[in-house]
Amino acid sequence: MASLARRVRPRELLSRGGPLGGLVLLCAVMAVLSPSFLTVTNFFNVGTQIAVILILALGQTFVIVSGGIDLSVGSVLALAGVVFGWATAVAGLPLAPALLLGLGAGAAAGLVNGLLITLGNLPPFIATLAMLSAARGLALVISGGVPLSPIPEPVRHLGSGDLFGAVPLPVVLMIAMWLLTAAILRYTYPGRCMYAIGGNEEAARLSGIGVGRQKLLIYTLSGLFAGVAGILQTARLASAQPQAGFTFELDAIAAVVIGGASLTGGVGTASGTLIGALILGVLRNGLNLLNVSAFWQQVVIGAVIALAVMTDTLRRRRK
Amino acid sequence: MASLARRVRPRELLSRGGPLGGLVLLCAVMAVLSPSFLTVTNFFNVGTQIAVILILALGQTFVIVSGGIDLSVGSVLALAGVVFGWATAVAGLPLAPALLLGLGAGAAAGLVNGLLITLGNLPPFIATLAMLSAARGLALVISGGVPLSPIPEPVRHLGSGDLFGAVPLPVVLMIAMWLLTAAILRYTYPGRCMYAIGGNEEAARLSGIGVGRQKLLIYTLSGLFAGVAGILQTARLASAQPQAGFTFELDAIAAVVIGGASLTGGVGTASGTLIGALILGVLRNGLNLLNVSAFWQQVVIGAVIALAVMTDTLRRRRK
Amino acid sequence: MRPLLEMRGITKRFPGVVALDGVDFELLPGEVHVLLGENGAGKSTLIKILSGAYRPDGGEILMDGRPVEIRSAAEARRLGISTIYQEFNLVPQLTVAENIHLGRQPRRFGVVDRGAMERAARELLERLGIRVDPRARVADLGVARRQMVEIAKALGLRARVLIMDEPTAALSEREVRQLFRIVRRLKEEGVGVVFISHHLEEVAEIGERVTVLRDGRLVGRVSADAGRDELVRMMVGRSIEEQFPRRRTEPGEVLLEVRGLGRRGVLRDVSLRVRAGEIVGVAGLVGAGRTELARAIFGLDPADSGEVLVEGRPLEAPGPQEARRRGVGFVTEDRQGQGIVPPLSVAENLALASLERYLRGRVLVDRGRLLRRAREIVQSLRIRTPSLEQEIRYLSGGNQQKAVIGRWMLAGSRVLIMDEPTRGVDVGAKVEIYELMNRLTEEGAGILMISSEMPEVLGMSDRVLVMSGGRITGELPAEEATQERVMGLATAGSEAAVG
Amino acid sequence: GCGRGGGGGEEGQRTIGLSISTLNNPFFVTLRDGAQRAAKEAGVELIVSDAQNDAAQQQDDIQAFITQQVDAILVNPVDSEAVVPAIQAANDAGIPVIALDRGAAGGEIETLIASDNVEGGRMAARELIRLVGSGPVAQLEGIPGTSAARDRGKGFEEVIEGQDAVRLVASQPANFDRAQGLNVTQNILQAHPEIKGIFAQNDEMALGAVRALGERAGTEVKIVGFDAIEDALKAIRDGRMNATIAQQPAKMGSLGVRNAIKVIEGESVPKNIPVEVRLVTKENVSEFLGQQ
Ligand SMILES: Nc1ncnc2c1ncn2[C@@H]1O[C@H](COP(=O)(O)OP(=O)(O)OP(=O)(O)O)[C@@H](O)[C@H]1O
Ligand SMILES: Nc1ncnc2c1ncn2[C@@H]1O[C@H](COP(=O)(O)OP(=O)(O)OP(=O)(O)O)[C@@H](O)[C@H]1O
Ligand SMILES: [Mg+2]
Ligand SMILES: [Mg+2]
Repeated sequence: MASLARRVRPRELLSRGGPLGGLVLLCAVMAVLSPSFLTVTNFFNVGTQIAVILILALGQTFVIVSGGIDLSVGSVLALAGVVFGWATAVAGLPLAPALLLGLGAGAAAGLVNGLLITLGNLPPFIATLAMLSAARGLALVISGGVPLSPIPEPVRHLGSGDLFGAVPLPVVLMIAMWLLTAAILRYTYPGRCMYAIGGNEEAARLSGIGVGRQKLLIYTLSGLFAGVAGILQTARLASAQPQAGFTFELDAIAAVVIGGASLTGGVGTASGTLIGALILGVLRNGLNLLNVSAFWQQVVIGAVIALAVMTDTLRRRRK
Repeated sequence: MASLARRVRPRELLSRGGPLGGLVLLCAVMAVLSPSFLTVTNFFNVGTQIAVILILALGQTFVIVSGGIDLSVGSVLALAGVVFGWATAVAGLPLAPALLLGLGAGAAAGLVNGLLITLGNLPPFIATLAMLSAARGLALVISGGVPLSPIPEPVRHLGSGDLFGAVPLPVVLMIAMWLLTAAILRYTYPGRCMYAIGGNEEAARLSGIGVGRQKLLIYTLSGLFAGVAGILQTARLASAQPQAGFTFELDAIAAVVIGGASLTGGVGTASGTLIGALILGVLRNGLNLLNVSAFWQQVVIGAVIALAVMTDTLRRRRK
Repeated sequence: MRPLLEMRGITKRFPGVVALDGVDFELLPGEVHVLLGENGAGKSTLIKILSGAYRPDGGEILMDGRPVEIRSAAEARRLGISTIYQEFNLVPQLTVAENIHLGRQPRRFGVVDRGAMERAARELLERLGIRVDPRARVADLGVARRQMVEIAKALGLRARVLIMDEPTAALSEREVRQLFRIVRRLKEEGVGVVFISHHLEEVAEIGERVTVLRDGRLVGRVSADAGRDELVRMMVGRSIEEQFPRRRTEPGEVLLEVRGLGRRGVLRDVSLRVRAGEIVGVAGLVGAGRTELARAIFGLDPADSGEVLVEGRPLEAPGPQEARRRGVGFVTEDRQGQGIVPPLSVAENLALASLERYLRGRVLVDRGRLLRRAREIVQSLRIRTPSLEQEIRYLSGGNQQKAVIGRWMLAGSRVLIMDEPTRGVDVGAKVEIYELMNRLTEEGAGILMISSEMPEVLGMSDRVLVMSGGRITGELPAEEATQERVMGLATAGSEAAVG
Repeated sequence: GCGRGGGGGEEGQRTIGLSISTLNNPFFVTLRDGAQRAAKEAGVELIVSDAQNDAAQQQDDIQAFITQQVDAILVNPVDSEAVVPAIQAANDAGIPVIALDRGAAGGEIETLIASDNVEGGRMAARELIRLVGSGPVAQLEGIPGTSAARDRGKGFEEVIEGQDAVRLVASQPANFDRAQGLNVTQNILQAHPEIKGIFAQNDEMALGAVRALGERAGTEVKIVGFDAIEDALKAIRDGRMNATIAQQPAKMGSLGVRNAIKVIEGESVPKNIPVEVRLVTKENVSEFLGQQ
């Protein structure tokens, strides 16, 4: 197994795992243009900034690999954050149960997505679009439309503290979630089922895979990851906001797809998603460092996304 | 051919053309809950309100039927509106060339999408995501971030005038675009190619269909429709706004998918998209009529979208 | 006579494989030129170069003695080359008529004339003797009918060169006869036909000359009446003594029992038993309901009546999961749609039904053990693949089929339902699959084999069930099963059911 | 980098970072313009970044200012509480922070330059009551959960509930968007054709309401907006809108830059610098028109 893993990994990173070439090129350009770019603090800045999106995108990776889509992640992030914030700031629960409630709310929203898709027979797009709206509404209802605080110190520390005085905790959490995602996708039964279902659902079903049950698990996982992202966002902002994560679903899906996954399913890796999120993060960070005007930033972001992915496609084709 | 049309239409509307059942149910509930709902003026209100989204969604239908996705429609709407607004209000061009410029900007943005997808080999999601950002940026740059006015009277009339003193012009335009879309999809060679490409792109290619050329056409059409929507939006608001159409892509895609189209391609009709847009429009109109609180509105919208589509799926399964 | 078409020194490489290595080929007008070769020899690749689906890395193509470049399928069409592909190239969401006219729909003032299109399709289908409604959606058709639509689509073009990549693989006897009649008529009209088949008996019947490929190289060109043994030797490099090497074993306990299975409109009161060590063949014409029977047994479609017992115990929650757990495997006839998972590797595809058997702890897949077993299967089935990690979509059709069978071996199934198990499999591999079936039955497995290939049914079955119109119309022990008796039972009452 | 390349040559040039919540709204564009004008006059470099209404994005923007070692940071928070960690980071780096338009719930702020949205809401309510006399009115709400929507709504509802002549019969969200303001107004009118007045929590929605009402706008149905953007002022001048609340964003921006320079140079500034909220009506609209 070890030998196989060794054989697979670099290839995966280089050819299937997403547009590494685009990322490298982007970093090189940024490094030349801005002296502040290639510094350790800036490196961790970018890491901290993409942490929330990456965690959402990792959950989204499960869904996209299995041939689905989850539009609700941004709203579920808000719901989980607000439920946690309500539990700790309003209901005054201790930290552990409050955290469990927040994460549980995320997972529950994901489970409902899964039930709508399997039992309700809804296309994933519709089911999660409905949840996009409903979860946001619930977050507003629960919070009364106002940000909830105070957030307990340990959680605030997760947002602003660091490990060994150097590595910001959001980056630590993000790397942990990334490794977890990679392990789930590569080594576990549900992970392998995701690829099979995304690659050919009918063949997966005929091979005796419990497609319905796996889908429930997949969407629940995505909801749970959104819950983790919600707690982290709350930690970073030191308040639980009903408006948090607005339009994040697009960023999350974009990170996965930029990372080489296909919306038709069966293809995608955790590393690819990491690279996709990094491309988006480095781009925004760099544009800020370069003080590009707000209007032009959007034009540049568009152009660079297209170029970054194209670099990779062209490189792969040439091979 | 006439007999065929007669044979196909009701079946398409009822079984493939989307969740008519859900729409009927929704209207029935609204009619019971609000006395203002079932009136002629309200009927036209809903029509006027969905006009912009429906036109975007019709263009999107071409794309989704052919197995793609166009995330840029909201931004392209803004770009077209702003280019038109700039041409007429800033550059002082006469109406016709200004209109041409606006529509041309929409079509050009669509064409660029198509080129990125065919020549650049980008997945449609990435290409149009890049355009989502770039077109919005350009709209902001061109307008300087402020709404442009005055808009010439004939165009303003398009936004607020009516035909025979009864039918609002946006509704007339919307119906014209709907018929045009239905005709393109059903009766023209490019229309049939959309289904073939979406159903099995390889088969389409091997059958001698110029898949690349058709895709250019498809995305250009979507851009052009977004341009029409942009002009209409400008007409309704009597000013060209760079932030117009923000997140409209989700509504447009939702209308198409609620209408029974599949994101994997090959399935979808103009009537389905109309029904999808109507479900969204009636829902929002009804919630306003009932004065549902802002927070709960989102919960209800989510629940109703899920229910409306489920009604249809269940009905179809029972058959 | 000047060749209609010549290919010289054609070379084509794919990542990790040289699919064609300097291959020459020629086709005369009015000739049926058979392409033979094992699975993965490069036959489909060669014809895909002709039809504009692939560009060659080297070599040249001449038509009527003039060099041509075939850059796209549209260009091939313009040159008068029409192709029936091995893997269907139909749009499932569109109607039969529209698929037949795909890319060349009749237009009036830019508007597609559906009426004309349907009339033309109906005429064509009638002329070809194909009973399919031109307004039916292709998605609703079974494999055999899709094959016929694919044939109609290619014949609708009035081509000068007609390429047929395993057109008979999915057809039963009657449709094959019909197809050959059509081919002979085309020959008389001067059309050149490239014909690919793994059915060697068809070679002499329809072909003039035979070109044999092995591992992407040209082995030789002989007359079609060279004889089976000679052709086999050229293809596989050795001779194959016995075509149907069935080794009987004494039937043991009843593994699979079907009692009075019924499903409205497709199955009526079907009962059968499969014992350990037994191969039960199911014969019938296209549309007889054999596939429906297999699906119902496996629990894919709910049955209205009857029950299925495995080793004496009924299946409690009918469905693939339960069936698999109880040791029932199902090799479907639709390899592309229901068999392989295209973007996954050969290893993953093999492992698909046995992931649960190779768990460490409750969720971790023991990939090491799984891969060792997968490698064994690849070797024992002689699946040609550059590596276990190759995406299965790049394997030749026959090798994909072997992988799907291997999947159930890896899962340790005791009862195998095989729907057209050797469809698209080369002679060598076919015998290997038969040997495999022997081995499985010797190890105590029972096999229900659905096949439209009469020699296979007669040669490999211990008992033959014949279906017609959703019923079992007769059962013949191997000794009494002859082509005539089977056909007699197969046509009994079938008209009424298929209609 | 190129942003600071120009300033790099001139030793000692001040750099101020301005983090704006969104530039998708003319109000903040005006605020930025005011700040830029003041910066130009004072000869300091101003770096502007747009958080696009995203609290997390704003943290990132401020982080980038800190990385670039600006001399002071002006922040227009997307959210008062969400901005706290970023302000703390700036405090740690020794960079003074001034808040514009919206306060911060924590961290060290040199001064808050803002107008009172709650007071603005009250002012709007009093004017609408005066205009309507008696009868039913409706409210167009901003994006649910945003502080502007909260505060303006709070002030408005407080005054309306304190009297009987004018009743609030419908209050619906239109997300600060003109097109939605138009649609929602149409729908509200459907349910309550007798509406006499509308308070929109920003001018964009108010202008949407104007379009929905057509001829009746400003006459039969009184419309009060908020923010005093150019288009709204013109509408008031033309009688299609009746009033709006002016927040003087340009002044806010220029005050921000001037006070930042004071802080950099070690002068002390008051903890709160109120920018007065002003009622704009047809009578005084000419004062505001063209001023931005
Ligand atoms: N697109 C592709 N990418 C990579 N390898 C390919 C591709 N297509 C075919 N091959 C490989 O090229 C070789 C020739 O395949 P081809 O499909 O031509 O075989 P064939 O003779 O038609 O076999 P069969 O009888 O099974 O249909 C095989 O080794 C196959 O795995
Ligand atoms: N997906 C489907 N939808 C509707 N009818 C179908 C479908 N598949 C098969 N049928 C019909 O069911 C009947 C039995 O078909 P089935 O495919 O079981 O036949 P078969 O004996 O397996 O033939 P084949 O040789 O094509 O596999 C036929 O009349 C066929 O037209
Ligand atoms: Mg082949
Ligand atoms: Mg069959």
